[in-house]
Amino acid sequence: GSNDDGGSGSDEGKTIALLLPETKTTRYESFDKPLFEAKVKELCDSCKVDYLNADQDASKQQQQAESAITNGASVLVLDPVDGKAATTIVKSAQGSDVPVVAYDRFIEGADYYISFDNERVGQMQGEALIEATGGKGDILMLNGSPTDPNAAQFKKGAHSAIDGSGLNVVAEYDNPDWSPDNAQKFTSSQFNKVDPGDLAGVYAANDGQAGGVFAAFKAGGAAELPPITGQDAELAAIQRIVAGQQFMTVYKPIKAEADQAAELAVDLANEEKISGTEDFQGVPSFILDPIAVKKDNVGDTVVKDEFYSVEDICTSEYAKACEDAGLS
Amino acid sequence: MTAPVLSMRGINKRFGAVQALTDVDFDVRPGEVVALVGDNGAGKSTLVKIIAGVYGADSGAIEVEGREVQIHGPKSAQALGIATVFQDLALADNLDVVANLFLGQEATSTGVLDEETMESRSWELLRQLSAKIPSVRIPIAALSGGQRQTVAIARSLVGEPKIVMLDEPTAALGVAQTAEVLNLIERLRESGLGVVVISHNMADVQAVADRIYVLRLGRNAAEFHIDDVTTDQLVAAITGASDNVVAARRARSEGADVAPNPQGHLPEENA
Amino acid sequence: MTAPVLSMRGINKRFGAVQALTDVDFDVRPGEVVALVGDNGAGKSTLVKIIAGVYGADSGAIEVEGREVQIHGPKSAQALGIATVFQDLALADNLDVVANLFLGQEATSTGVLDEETMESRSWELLRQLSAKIPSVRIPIAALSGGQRQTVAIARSLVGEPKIVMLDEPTAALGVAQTAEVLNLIERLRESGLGVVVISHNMADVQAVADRIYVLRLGRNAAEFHIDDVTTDQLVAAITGASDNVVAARRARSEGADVAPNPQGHLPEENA
Amino acid sequence: MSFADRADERLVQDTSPRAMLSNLGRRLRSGDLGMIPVVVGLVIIWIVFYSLNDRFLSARNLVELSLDSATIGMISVGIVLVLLLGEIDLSVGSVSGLSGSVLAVLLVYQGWPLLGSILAALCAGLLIGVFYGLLYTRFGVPSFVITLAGLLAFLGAQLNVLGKNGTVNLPGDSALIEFANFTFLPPWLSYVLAAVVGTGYLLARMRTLSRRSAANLSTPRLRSVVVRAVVITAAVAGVAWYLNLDRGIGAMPLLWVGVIIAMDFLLRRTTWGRHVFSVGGNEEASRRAGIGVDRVYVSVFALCSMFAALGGVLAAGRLQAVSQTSGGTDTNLMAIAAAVIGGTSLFGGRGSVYSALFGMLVLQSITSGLNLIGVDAYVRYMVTGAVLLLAVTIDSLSRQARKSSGSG
Amino acid sequence: MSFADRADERLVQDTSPRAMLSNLGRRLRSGDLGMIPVVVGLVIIWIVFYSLNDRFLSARNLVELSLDSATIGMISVGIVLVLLLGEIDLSVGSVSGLSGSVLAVLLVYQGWPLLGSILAALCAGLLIGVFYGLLYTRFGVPSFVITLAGLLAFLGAQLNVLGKNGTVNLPGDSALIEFANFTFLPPWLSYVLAAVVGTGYLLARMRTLSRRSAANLSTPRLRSVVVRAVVITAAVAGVAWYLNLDRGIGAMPLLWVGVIIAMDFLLRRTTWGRHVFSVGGNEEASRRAGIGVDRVYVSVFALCSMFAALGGVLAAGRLQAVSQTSGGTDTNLMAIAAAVIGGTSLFGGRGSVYSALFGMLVLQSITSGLNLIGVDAYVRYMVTGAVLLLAVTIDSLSRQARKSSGSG
Ligand SMILES: Nc1ncnc2c1ncn2[C@@H]1O[C@H](COP(=O)(O)OP(=O)(O)OP(=O)(O)O)[C@@H](O)[C@H]1O
Ligand SMILES: Nc1ncnc2c1ncn2[C@@H]1O[C@H](COP(=O)(O)OP(=O)(O)OP(=O)(O)O)[C@@H](O)[C@H]1O
Ligand SMILES: [Mg+2]
Ligand SMILES: [Mg+2]
Repeated sequence: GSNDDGGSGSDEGKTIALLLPETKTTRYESFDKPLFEAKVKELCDSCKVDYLNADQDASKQQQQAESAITNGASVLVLDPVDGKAATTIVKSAQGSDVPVVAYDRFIEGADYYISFDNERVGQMQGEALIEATGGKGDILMLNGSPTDPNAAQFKKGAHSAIDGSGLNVVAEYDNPDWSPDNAQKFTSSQFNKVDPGDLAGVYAANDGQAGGVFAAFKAGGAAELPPITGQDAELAAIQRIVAGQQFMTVYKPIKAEADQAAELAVDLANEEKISGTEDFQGVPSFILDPIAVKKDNVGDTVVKDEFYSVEDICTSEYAKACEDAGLS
Repeated sequence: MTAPVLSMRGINKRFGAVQALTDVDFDVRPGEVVALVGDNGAGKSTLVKIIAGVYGADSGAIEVEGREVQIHGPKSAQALGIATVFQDLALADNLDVVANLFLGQEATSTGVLDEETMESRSWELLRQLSAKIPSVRIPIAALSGGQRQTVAIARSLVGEPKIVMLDEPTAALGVAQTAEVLNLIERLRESGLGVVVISHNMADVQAVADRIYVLRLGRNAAEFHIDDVTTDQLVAAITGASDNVVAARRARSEGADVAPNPQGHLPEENA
Repeated sequence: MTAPVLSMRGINKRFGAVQALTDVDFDVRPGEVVALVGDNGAGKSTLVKIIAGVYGADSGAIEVEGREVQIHGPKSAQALGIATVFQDLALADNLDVVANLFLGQEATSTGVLDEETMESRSWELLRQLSAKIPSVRIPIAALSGGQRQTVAIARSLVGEPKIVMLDEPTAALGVAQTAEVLNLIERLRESGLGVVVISHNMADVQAVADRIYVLRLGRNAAEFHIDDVTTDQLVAAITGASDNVVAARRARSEGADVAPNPQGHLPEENA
Repeated sequence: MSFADRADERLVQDTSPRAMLSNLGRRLRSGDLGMIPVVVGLVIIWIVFYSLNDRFLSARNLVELSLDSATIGMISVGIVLVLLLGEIDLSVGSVSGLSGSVLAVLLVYQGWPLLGSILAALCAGLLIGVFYGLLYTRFGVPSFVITLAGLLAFLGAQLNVLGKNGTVNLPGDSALIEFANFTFLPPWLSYVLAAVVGTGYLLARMRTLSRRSAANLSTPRLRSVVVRAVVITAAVAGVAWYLNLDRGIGAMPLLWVGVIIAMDFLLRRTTWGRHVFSVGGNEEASRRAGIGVDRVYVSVFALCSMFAALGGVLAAGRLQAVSQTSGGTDTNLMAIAAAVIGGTSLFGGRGSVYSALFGMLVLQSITSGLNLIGVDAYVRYMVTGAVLLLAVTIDSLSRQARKSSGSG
Repeated sequence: MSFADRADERLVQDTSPRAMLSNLGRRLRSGDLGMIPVVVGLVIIWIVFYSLNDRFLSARNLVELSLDSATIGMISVGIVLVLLLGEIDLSVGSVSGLSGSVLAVLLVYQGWPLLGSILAALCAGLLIGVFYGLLYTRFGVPSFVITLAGLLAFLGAQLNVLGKNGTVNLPGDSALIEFANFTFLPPWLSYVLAAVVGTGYLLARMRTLSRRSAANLSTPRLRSVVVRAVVITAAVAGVAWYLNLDRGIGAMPLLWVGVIIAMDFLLRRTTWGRHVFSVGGNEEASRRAGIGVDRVYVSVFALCSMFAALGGVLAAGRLQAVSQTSGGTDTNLMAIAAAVIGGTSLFGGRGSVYSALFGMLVLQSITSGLNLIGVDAYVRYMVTGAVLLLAVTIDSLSRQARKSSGSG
């Protein structure tokens, strides 16, 4: 292998590569990366983190993994663009004696796996919607991009919850590029068929789309908003939740995930023994629980975790809503 | 008299609101040089382009060697043995002189372009026309106007046509090159080809043509045998009036009055 | 003798491996028609383009009205009062005749194009040149070769130049239009402009020029006053030999031998 | 007749109704039809979708269509301009996203007033365009490469401006949101608009008419001018009436159409516009004619980026938020495609700003129709491609006809 | 000398070493330099990245660079062909994705043999290209629109072929994976290759030389031919030596470079290639010269789509899987950008297939260098844009020089 620093027990100049999938949602650049880097720094002062982002392109990610190995990485922490296709990266890295930690999304054959389960996320969104609507009425479903393999997992999870319930899906849409504009256009065109007031709820796979759905309802002159789901706990979504414009979002306590990954990576780099894992499809794993954030638990989740400060959320626009929600 | 190698009857062509050709008739016999003259915009180039397959006629019949033909495009005109030098030259600016000369008729050996044969043959052709081209390996874009025209004319000598049409071939040529082209036209006639020449230079026309067609505003205005016509008659037929600016200039420069030809001498219309 | 309005000394221009102009000198005086003749590729158009600001000279000095000037581009040449009709016409094919005539010198009223004024002025200009253009509202692409050339010449009459350069202005023109352009050139001379004419037609040159420069292979080959020169001398200076193909053709057609001019009569080189 | 422009005897000048009819037939066959083929394509798309789902032509859906078209349609106006020069701008998406972000961040985080923020966003666009223009004219870098670099660089800038929290919600009571979503002409005003448009047309044509006859040029018949003015008024009033069944004519689409009409005027009736066409048709000829070619390039790139910025601002208002995905890859493709579908040539010198209008309507109609019908993602892609091709083929066939009859 | 092509006295013909040097200087200033400016840009990029991270020029990274460049680089070869005609293909990404999917589904789900699957994938590409060509030549639809429709339609087809399970992993022991990732020339063979290339060049030049002197045309000096052959051999051997420090010359990059050399030969030395250039330079003149213009278009579109398909197959092998993201939007942009960065004109008639080689290397070097340095996404976008612009500006400046000296 080319891992020329490998084999020594000291933590002198270890490099840990962090490979993230995309830049179009904020979590990766704003949270995963800084949190991971901070934790690594804390655990191992001389360790270096190589950060790479694949812009939602599987072959680019493969190149980046190769670059990281070239650059002497001792561990790859890999959040794959495409979990299935990333098995190649795993094999190639393992061929160079570099262990791979599957981060956030599952990769078959990875050395370790740390995540929230994608299907579980979809399921939680679906369940929240059932809860909010009482399990009956017409809903719209806006899924993620048809060209994003993970979107299919969210979709599958959501359907597993919704299909058995009494909810009736009037229209379903796989949104290219997860685009909020498309979400808005799709939703407003459905208003030709269904009166906005008659919709019991809207399943939106992520917060960006939830924003588009909200804009469509508002522009459509809806008197009352039905429950809208989301994912990622974007600041804009939290603000909407506080203001009662979005029902819920799925918050993955990224800090826990990133910290766990950093510990694991440093241990692996130092070739220490790992314990406390559970088995997930044959891979030793740390499975974390995502949290559904609704108006009543904003304070106990994202604020408590210092994901956002109250000042972040409660801009002048949302000050009143914050007060009502008991955020201060 | 031999049968015409090319014969056109009742050709009409309209562009938008402009009727460019109205009922035009036209014949060329083998071993004959036919001149086509007329004022600017008279329709000469349009007629040539119809024969060359660039435009389709709106109506009218074309016969080549006695058989009625449909000319579907430049390729089918070439298949009928018609070679054309267009007024707008139609050269590929980005290619060099050799490539343009042999465009569509490239010499190959074992499937690969035979550059050496083409290059030395190019020098021969160009020397025949006294071309003053420093190198045949520069793109056409870098040639002077006259050099381009020489290349376009040389193109028509590659291949073995039955009819050669030259649309204002000497417009941009120097005196020596013009003389060579006139020589060339005579050589073509001698080898039995039908030659069509368009020119605004009456001296050149009278020097090489056997027969002259005059087009005016898209119609056959007159047809002359070379022996039966004077320059003044020709000019009068082209401009449609005998007391024209050309005569006036000549009169002024000669310091004498030229007796105007009575217009009645000209055939009013051919159709 | 009046001072030259345009004077060039030691102009050199090289394109890649080709030395297009070598130490060329050139003068034009106000109220004078200077002809520039030479074989194809002799460098005439290159010289004109250098004056017009299209190319920069590699070396050499240009004076306009006695002041040494740097010509940085066509705009600066126009600012110096130089109007040019290029051999390649330089018209915008996608615009109509009116737009091309007034390109860069549009008439406006209250900030908006004054189409009516431009259109009626266009008809005037074109009629002056006996143009046979059916409509001024069709794109240039739809015009015949001669019609385009007329438009290009008419362009140079819009505005108030001090020097007008015409590069083969009559190449594609009919007999009547040619006569009108020659008349035009004489009118320009009478109004005191310096006029440069390039032509391959010796008759036209001799009809209007006061002085003739001959370029051969990019060098000054000879300079004549119109009264001191015969056609044969001119042709000999252009081709560089008195026993040339032009003389041969003339001899053949006249059925008589023309005594060749001894070449020694010509000034060998000007520089 | 002895008009100066009708003297040539080759001009076919029969003005009897029958001749005019046969002339129309000739024009149909020869393809000299301007925008008509695209409009025909649009009408066919509408009929097909209507037959699949009759809500497609409901007043409500048409209002939505007009609102959805206006944002990227605004960007497409700028694209038409660069295409007229034979250049391209691949970065309009990024520039619109960046401007939207500048707007949102200034407005929400910096507490700037709305107008100031909008101006700043537009200025950002303008500066970018000027920068492109200078790069192009000074260094001769192909615009494809310049704007490709811009696409990447300004996407980076957008991410940077948005900062770590990403998506920014505009204040819910912002006048921009109001304008982009809820401002519609009151019915009476829409009919006044129709009357104004008609009268304006009539007056303008009458002025031309009198000026032409003063200059001894042929004139169209007064009667036909009046008929046209009446038809235009009726058409606008009809559209207004139908849209008024729902919310009416939106302020944002009206701005868009207004900008198109204004740009069309600038292009066809001013010196600058004339120069845009001439530079696009033959740059060298324009340079030799003494036109400040560089200035034309810079002005057009600047306008294009500014329209992109304006589109970004409107899109922010319409979505009521700005995010990292604002102005994503689709935006570029849609904006360029609209211009090309509308018949503007990629090679410069031929086209009209109206292609932004009709091209965008074609694209949005396909999207909206497929949204209403509701199909699987893969079918959606395939049908979009096929319909797009069909719509443009109509236009191309008519152009083809023109070419083969030698009049193009 | 009395060579037929050296007779004109205006030709500057000084062959002394000093004159040749001053000639080089003149060529430098006048910009008549072919690929040299792009190569200079590439070298500068390499030096800068090397100074930032010395692993950038390690044998390992260069081997990776060669492997990474080959897949989209193959697609770019086809793009150069359509650009030479002044056309564009926006759908190469989708076509490559579709072909990859066809390959994967046939191989994995239908149990076809590898070769059969590859052939089927290439045929799919070929058919698409022929279809494009026929649409273009029969109906005159602009290629921008045809291939935009194709981009959408074949993305839909790709999703459909992959089915609801999405990503398909190729069998781990597949020869395709072996070829794309693990097949390298053994060191001795790479040196043999260098020798073969050098000798081949020498022989070809010698043949031309003897044919030229037989035709009484001027010839380059034998000595300079030999020197060049030696330099070429040494260069190839040097590259081989350095790459052999790591895994060596990969089979896939070798195929890529081989295809480029072959296409360059076809373009410059066959009738078909000549016609591609002439149609791209002046379609009307080519038509009038009797060239089967339609056939040229169809063949070029077909080749382009086939290269896209081949690129898709190689990408599948390299990624060892095919998914919905295969051939995503970036692929189109990268493939087209590589050709343009390499100096091929978007307006037809000017360019070389080598631009696919060098353009791709420029793009991949930027990507790879930034990967090694590791920066925030927004910085990465901005730096990529800036570096791209700088690399191309060098080329453009030299072209600019040529233009103003009047020799372009
Ligand atoms: N492609 C075209 N589209 C529209 N009108 C055209 C087209 N080609 C020619 N015309 C018109 O047809 C008429 C005849 O043109 P043509 O080129 O045949 O004239 P010509 O006799 O060759 O003139 P010249 O001596 O100037 O070359 C002109 O009035 C011209 O405007
Ligand atoms: N842009 C250019 N690039 C390279 N060479 C050029 C360029 N322009 C002209 N030349 C060369 O310079 C020489 C002179 O050309 P120029 O156009 O000045 O000739 P000319 O005297 O006008 O000829 P003609 O009578 O044919 O118009 C020619 O040999 C030509 O090949
Ligand atoms: Mg003509
Ligand atoms: Mg010239």
